[in-house]
This record gives sequence, C-alpha cells and structure tokens, in this order.
Amino acid sequence: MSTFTPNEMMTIAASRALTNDDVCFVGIGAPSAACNVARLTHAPDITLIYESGTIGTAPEVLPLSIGDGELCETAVTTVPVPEMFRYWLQGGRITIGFLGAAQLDRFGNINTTVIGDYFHPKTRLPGGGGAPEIATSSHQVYITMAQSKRGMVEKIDFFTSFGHGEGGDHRKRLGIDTAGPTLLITDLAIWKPDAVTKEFTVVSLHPGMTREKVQETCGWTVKFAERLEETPAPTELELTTLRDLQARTKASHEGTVKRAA
Amino acid sequence: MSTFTPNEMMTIAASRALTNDDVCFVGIGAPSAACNVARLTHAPDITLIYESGTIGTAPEVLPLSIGDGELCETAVTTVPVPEMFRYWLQGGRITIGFLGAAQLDRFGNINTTVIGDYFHPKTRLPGGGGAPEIATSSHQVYITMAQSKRGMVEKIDFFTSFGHGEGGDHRKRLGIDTAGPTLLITDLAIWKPDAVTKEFTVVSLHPGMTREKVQETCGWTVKFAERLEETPAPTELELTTLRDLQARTKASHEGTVKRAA
Amino acid sequence: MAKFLPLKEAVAQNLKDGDTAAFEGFTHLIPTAAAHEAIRQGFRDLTLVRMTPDLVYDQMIGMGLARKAVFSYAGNPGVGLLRRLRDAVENGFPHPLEIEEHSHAAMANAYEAGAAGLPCAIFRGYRGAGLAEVNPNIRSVTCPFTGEKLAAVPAVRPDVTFIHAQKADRKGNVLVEGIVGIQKEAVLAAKRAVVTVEEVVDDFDDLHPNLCVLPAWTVHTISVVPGGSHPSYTHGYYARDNAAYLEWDEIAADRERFREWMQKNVMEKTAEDFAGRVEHLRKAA
Amino acid sequence: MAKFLPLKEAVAQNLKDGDTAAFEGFTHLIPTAAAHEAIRQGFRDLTLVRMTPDLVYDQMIGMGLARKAVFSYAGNPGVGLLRRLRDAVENGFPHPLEIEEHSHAAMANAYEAGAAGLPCAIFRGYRGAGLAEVNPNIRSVTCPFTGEKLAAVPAVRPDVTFIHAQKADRKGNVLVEGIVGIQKEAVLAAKRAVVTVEEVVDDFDDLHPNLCVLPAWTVHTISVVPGGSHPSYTHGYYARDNAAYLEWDEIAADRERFREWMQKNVMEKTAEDFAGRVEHLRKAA
Repeated sequence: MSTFTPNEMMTIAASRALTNDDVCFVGIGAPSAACNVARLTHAPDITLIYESGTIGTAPEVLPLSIGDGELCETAVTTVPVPEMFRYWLQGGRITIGFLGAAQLDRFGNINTTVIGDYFHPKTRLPGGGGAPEIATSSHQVYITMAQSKRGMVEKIDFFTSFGHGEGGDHRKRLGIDTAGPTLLITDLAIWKPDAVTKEFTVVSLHPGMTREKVQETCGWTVKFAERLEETPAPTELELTTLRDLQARTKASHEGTVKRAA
Repeated sequence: MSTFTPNEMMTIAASRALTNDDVCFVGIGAPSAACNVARLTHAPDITLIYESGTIGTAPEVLPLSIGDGELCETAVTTVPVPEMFRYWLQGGRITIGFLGAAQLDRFGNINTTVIGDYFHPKTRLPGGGGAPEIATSSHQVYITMAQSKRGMVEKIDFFTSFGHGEGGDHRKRLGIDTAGPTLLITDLAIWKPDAVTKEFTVVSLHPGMTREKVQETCGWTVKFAERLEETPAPTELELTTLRDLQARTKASHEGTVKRAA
Repeated sequence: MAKFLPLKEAVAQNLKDGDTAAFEGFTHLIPTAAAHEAIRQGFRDLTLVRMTPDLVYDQMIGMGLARKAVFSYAGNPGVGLLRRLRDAVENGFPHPLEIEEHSHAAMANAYEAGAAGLPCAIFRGYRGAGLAEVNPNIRSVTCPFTGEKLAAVPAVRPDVTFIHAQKADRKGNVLVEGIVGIQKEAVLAAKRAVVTVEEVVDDFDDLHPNLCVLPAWTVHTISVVPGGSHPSYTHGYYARDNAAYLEWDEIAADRERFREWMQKNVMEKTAEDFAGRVEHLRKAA
Repeated sequence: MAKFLPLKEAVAQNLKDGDTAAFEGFTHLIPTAAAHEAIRQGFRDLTLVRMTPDLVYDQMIGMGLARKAVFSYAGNPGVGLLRRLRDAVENGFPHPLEIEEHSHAAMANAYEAGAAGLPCAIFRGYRGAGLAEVNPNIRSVTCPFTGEKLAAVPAVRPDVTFIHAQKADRKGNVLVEGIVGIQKEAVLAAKRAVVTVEEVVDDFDDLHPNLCVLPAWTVHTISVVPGGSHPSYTHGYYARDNAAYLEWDEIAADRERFREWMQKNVMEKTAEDFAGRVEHLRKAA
C-alpha cells in the first residue's frame, strides 16, 4: 500500500460512489478527477456530462475548464448550451450532480457567490453558474470539498444553491422532488444526511483521521453516526489511476506554456 | 409570346412579387413553384425556407412534400423543427409567408380546417399546420389560390389563420404587429388590401381576364381599384423556367413509380 | 440502456392498449415498419400523437387502433386528405375518433417542453386563430415583464415514442441526420423510446461532434429494419416513394379496398418485407 | 446580408457607447480580438452580457468600459476569480459596476428566448436559490395546466453580439463547430452581429447538413482574424493556451501590472497580432 494524501483519498472515495449507470454533471476540480477515476477503474460506461454541452466524454487528461477541446473530441455528442440545461439537466436525465463549495452548511446548502453582504461583498466569488439548477434537477447531489472552518460554516452568507434548507422536509415544502445532497466527501471523512433531520453526519473516517480532526476543521458541531466506519484506503489501482491522470494532465497543460510576445 | 394557362400566369405573377432579399416560408403547390421560379429568374439569392427545417434551399425539382430529401441536400443548413418555429418564424426572420386556402374571405382570413361545423364537420380538411403562426409572425403574407365560388366565400367556416379579421385595424387590436395578407394572386387577377378597410381589392387583371370573370368566380361582391392594370403576360424566360421546372418535377416523381409487391 | 430486439418483441414490450404513443417523423424517417407491427399486434384505444399524421396514422385509425388523435396537420403530404381519418371524424367509422388539434408551432413547442421536463410550453401563437376557441388545451400566460399575453399548451409526454433513424452503433447510440424533424424531442419527451434503424455499425468515432446523436441510455429498444420507413425515405439510404403516396389516396378512398390492401400488405407481411420495398429507391437516394 | 470588413471598422460600425453588448463564447471560441478592439476604441457605459465573463470581461471592466455586467459565472475558468471584476464590485475601481446575476440555466434560457423573439423565458429553476431574492428580474409564472410555479426571466436582446467562429464562405454564411455554446442564440437574439473567423472558404458545399451554420443574412459583419480567440481556442485550428489563463490570475491581481499589461498587449497591438499568438498552439489543436 502506498502512502496517499488526504486529497487523494477524497477524490478516490468520491469516485467509488459512482456507478456504471450514473449520468454525472461534472464540475471542474475534484469532481472531474473523481468522475474520471471512476470511469478509468470500476465504471467504464459511466456517462460524464460537462455543462459546455459535451455528453459522454472520456478525456485522456483532466480539462482545465468545463469547455476544453478534448471533452468535445471524446464525447458521444456535443449539444448547444440551452439544450444542455433544458433537455438534459431540467429534463431529469442527470443522476448525480457534483458540486463544490466555498461555504457549506450542515444541510448541504452551498455558497459560491459572495462572502459578506450580497450588495456590499467582502469577497465577490465567481457565482453559481449551473449550481442552482444542478442542485434541484439532478436526482442526487454529491458534494466534495476540503474541510476548513472558513468553508464549513454554521451559516452561509448566500444561498447559491439549495441543499436541504433548514433540514427536514424543507425541499419537499418548496416543491422540489429530487433527493438533494446525499453525500459529502471531504479530505477527512464521508458524510451522509440524517434520514430525518437531513443534517450531514459523519459515517466513515478516512484512514488515520479522527473525530477530533474532523471537528477541528468544521465550523459546526459535528454529528457522528453511531457506527462509524473507516474508509478503505485507496487501492494500488485507484492511486495509480489518479496519479497517472494528474501527471498526464500536468504535462498536457504545461505543454502550452510557451508564449508569443 | 407563347400561350399560357391561368395557373401559369398565377404562379409567374406570384414569383414576380418576390425579391432577392426575401426570406420566404414556402408551402407546397403554387407557392413552391412561384418561389422557385423567382429563384431561377430574377431573385437568385432569395432564401427559401420549408417548415421541415431546411433553410436556404435550392431544389432542382419541386418537392412533393415539405420534407423531400432534395430540400435538405441543397439547403444552407437544416435545423430541428422546434428551432424552425422558434428562432426562424417566431423570431421574426421570415419576410414573406406564403399560404394557400381551401376557403378565403375578403379580409384574407383562411380556412383549411373543416367545411361545416368544427365538431361535426361536413368535410374534415388537413388542418392548419404552420399557418396560424405563419399568418401572424411573417412580416407579410402572400396568398395564392385558383378562384372559385366555393373557395372565395362571404364567410369562412373556420378561422384556421387570421388575416385582417373583420378588416380595418383588427390585427392591431389583437396586438399583432405584422402586416398580414398584403397580396392575393389568383389565376385571374392580382389583389391588394384596401389601405383602410383591408378588403382585398383587384388591382390588376391577368391578360384576357375581365371584371365579370373575376366576379363570377368569387363568392363576395368584388371591389376593383379605380385604376385597374393589366398583369404583364409571362415572358419567354418565365414560362420556360416554370415549364422546365414542372417537367423535371414530373419526371423525377414518376421515376419512383415502380413498386415492390 | 438500449437493447437490441426484433421489431415484433420491441413493439410487444413497449406498447400497450390505452397508451399515448407517438410514431414521429417529419415527412422524412417515418417509422412505418413499427406502425405496421403495432397494427398486426392489434392494439386498441391508443392516443396517437404526431405533428403530421400521414399514411401510417390513416392506417392505424382505419384499422381501429386509435381512440384519439393529437396533431397539427392531418394530410397526405403533397397529395391531399387522409381518407380513413376523415371517415373516422366525419362518420365515426370504424369508430369515433376524438381529436385534439394544434398548430405546428404549438406541437413543436409542446414536444420541446416534454423533452425539457416542463409541464407546458409558451410561445407567441394562435392569435386570432379558431383553434384557440375549440381546444381547451390552448390557454395563455402573461409575461411578468412586458404584460404580453402568450399562448400556452401542455407538454407532450408520450408513454412511448417510435422513430426510424439511419443507424445505431453497437453500444446503442443512435444517429438521426438530414431532416431531423421533431424526433429527438419526441424520444426525450417519452417514457419509453423504440428506434428502428437501417443498420448497426461498430462505432460512431468518425461522426462530426455536433450531429444529432441520441445516447444509448436515452433509448430503450432498437430494432434493425432496413427499409423501415418506406414509403417515406431515409436520407443517405433510399429515396421517398412518391408514387406510393399518390396511390394511397385511391386505396384509402374506399373502405373495402383499404381493408384488402391492409390485409395483403400489412397483416400478412412482416418487418423483413421492408428491405425489398426500397430496393428500387436506393439508387435515387 | 453579411459584409466583410477589417475588425477595426467592424467594431466601429457596430458598437457604440451605452450599448448592451455580448461577446459570447463558452470557454471555446471567445471573441478576444473583438473585445480588444473595443478596448482600443475606448467605448464607455457598456452593459456587458455573457454567461461566463472571463479574461476579456475582466479586461473591459478593468479598463472602464462597463457600466453593468449581466452574467451567470464570473470566473477565470479552471483558475479562480476575476480580479478586475472583483475590484470593480468590491471597491468601485475604476468605477462602480452594476451587476445582474443569474444562473446558467436562466441565462441560457434568456438567450434562447431572445433568439426566439419572446419577451421572457420560463424554466424550472431558482428554487430555494438566493439570487431570486436579490435580482428583481427573476420572477415567476404559473403553469395554466398544472398550477406549478415556474421561474421566468426576461429575454436577452443585445444591441450587438460578437462571436468568433471557424470560418465563413464567400457569401458570408458562418460555420460554428465543436462546443457551440450559446453563440447561435447570442447572434440571433441581437440586433446586430459581428463574427470574427479564422478563414474564408469558397463554399460550404461539403458540410454535413445538420451543422451549426448561421446564414449570411443573419450576420451583419464578418472580419477575418486568424487566432482571434486566443487564449481561448478554435476547434480544428489551435489549442487553448491554458498557461495564459494561469498567468492572468497574477496579472489581474495588481492594478498597475494590469495597466501595463493592457498597454503593451492590447493598446499597442492590432488584430493582426493574434495570428502569431497561436502559432505554437496549432499543432496541439
């Protein structure tokens, strides 16, 4: 068994949650790596969709943006962006929407819009992009993020996308019939929403992680499942696949570094 | 000068009303022949659009249906049908919508739906197809039909598509900002709506036609313009172009007549 | 994920009495073989949806499969009327046919809304049109920004859609090209989709990325039926049999002649017979 | 009908102070050369619309061209934030920037509605989302069939849209291929459209019929600018200059460095300089 970083564990744990039958709406960063590791290991027929309109992509290297050329070149088909959001996302064809977060609360509500007041922000972030509708139209939402007290907060500054709101049946009360966030994978643990309250609860600790470390890097009082599991360490295949993918990606992106004046 | 039939005169007169800059939504039959004669004579750059999604077609023979293969093969581009009706017709890009009619009234209202009561029809006709929106979204509507008392009636049985309604500013009162029917070309005459009442008025008689013949084949009391012109007879080029087109078309359609058992 | 089945099983597994079914095709790629199979299997009480019901709808209605038709242009394209449909509407023969009639724009938008998972479509339409007065499924919404009144129709969501397409690859991805019509929307709007294709190829690696490809997981069943759209055509394979459309006008004019023709050309035939019907049309494609 | 003009004239004739302008591109085909030309000509008070404002919007905002931005994701794709846009929003530098923020789904639907000539778009969106509370242009309509409340946004109708595309033919028809994004809708929604292309070819006779082609009469002006989307890419011509996106993060972090970079790389350059910038990226395309 190789040693591995918490980020590698996070990506690999996320990849394991995906199946051959899933249709994933993929964001850039950890979601993209996780989806492609799944495709290159146990889920070769998984359908990866990037919001640029590329359906069924199989990139050799990870894209830097959601619209890199290789996504189109390897796709089953590439459709216009309005069609992507109408027929594919709103049409209910996405099983897993993968989201990251600048701020996350215990109910899976996400902020990637502003830190501070919306009209007088302390930090203006990029905004939601596809997230508001990914969060409500995908059958389920998986969230990945590295833990930190700044990121995992008691109260988010802005509801970029809706998770379980105030918890319980809040989604249902808004007429949202999809499951919402059903999985949170951090660099320390795997979390799932409580069946009733919908509060994210730690169900599995990654190897070497402790309850204390999880609590120290989280801004709310963490709930742990009664029976806490340990996430299986990355297998040799998983780790090699991820590292090869990242090495190919790095080489490819640096390949364009020479610049004209 | 060759002799020519009233139907040939009708088609050629209609073709003359089209210009190089027009974007025509073409129906099957006389409109299709007129549009293609225009394209093959004085308006080589006219854009012909058939509702099957073919934009900028240049067929060698007249299509039997609005979706014949040659329309696609010669088109600048072929788009899905929802796009055709949304971006191209509703988007206000059609300058001339060409309509035929089973029944027509003096205000350019058209019926191609039923003869008799809608719920208990004497004759069930094919229906409107694209006509209801062609009539209101095209900048102008041209109508072609052979005159008959059964076709040109005091009161149509069903408003398949709206012309000038009860006349005057009826379109405007419904919030319709396009011009509606601005030209009616029959086998006997050219008609234009009166500037105020919008009633179709004969402005030009085809060669050899008389006021009496026009009135005998029309179900309402015909208005004639004060200064009645005579439609110039088809030129040799126009007539040859139309006849060649029809001969090519006949040969082509008969070419598929051999049938398997 | 798409599975490959003979047409007989594909129809038996996906269509049932009382279904709302769309056999779509816009002059091009009409799924005739699938409609004939449905006729042979004798389904009843179908609600048949299609923008341009043509020969196969005339045949299904004439054979008594349909309870209701939803459409925007019920004609024999380029020829005239549909005489079996007329007989059903005017005389209730073989039994009465309920109709829900729209414009093309409305139907196209309704399929689009179905594919997009929306309950309704809005568009600028039906202004001054008589259908708005006789069809209770034509309503309106008001634009919350301009106050403009726009037409609204319910989304079309068939239980099952049948289309014909050029080809599938071995994984079950489907290519539709040429006049693509409303087929993609009709498939994506439906609960189940059955596609007949001219052929199966190894892969689609050489296709341009922007073509109309239905991923395998959006299609339920694929049947290989060469010639399956005759007398319609398949762009790149064979030409439209215009003579057959002209001939239909005579066949359908008479109840007895219609019955005899259906018996001989549909009831006693199979999907395999379509290949031979397009042989003489292949050169012209 | 499209006319061919040098980019300088194309921009001067089609853009004016106070316009609502879209320089669209979805990672692919970003019209950088057109945006740089707009910067050189020093327009003011523009309302800049785009789903994914990136480097060129950061540059236009940093150079003081914009009064307002309408967008759904204001980031440096794959890298992070847009630091000039941040400076404008957070500190009012170089002057305050009004923002109208949407989701991608809303913007895509709004362009689609613009292309379709509708006053608004409806979709199932913004449920539970904070933007609905801060953006007065997010409203709702009720489905007249199901009673479901759907989100509504006004159509996007730019005064002028700029896009970059692969090629035009001599008549002025334009081909966009690969990731086609929202470009067709952005062109059809606009009053005027300017397209920069990599090259002009004699005709499009060999193109597949279903590709994304904008007919010549939908485009106002075409300018031939090889490399005109750098550091974005043009499918089939040259690859994305990922390094330039990474480098931008540092350049834009500092007001002075930004100014210097703009002076040297934009103000003192012309559209002709783009060809050289993509030379080393052509093999990788």
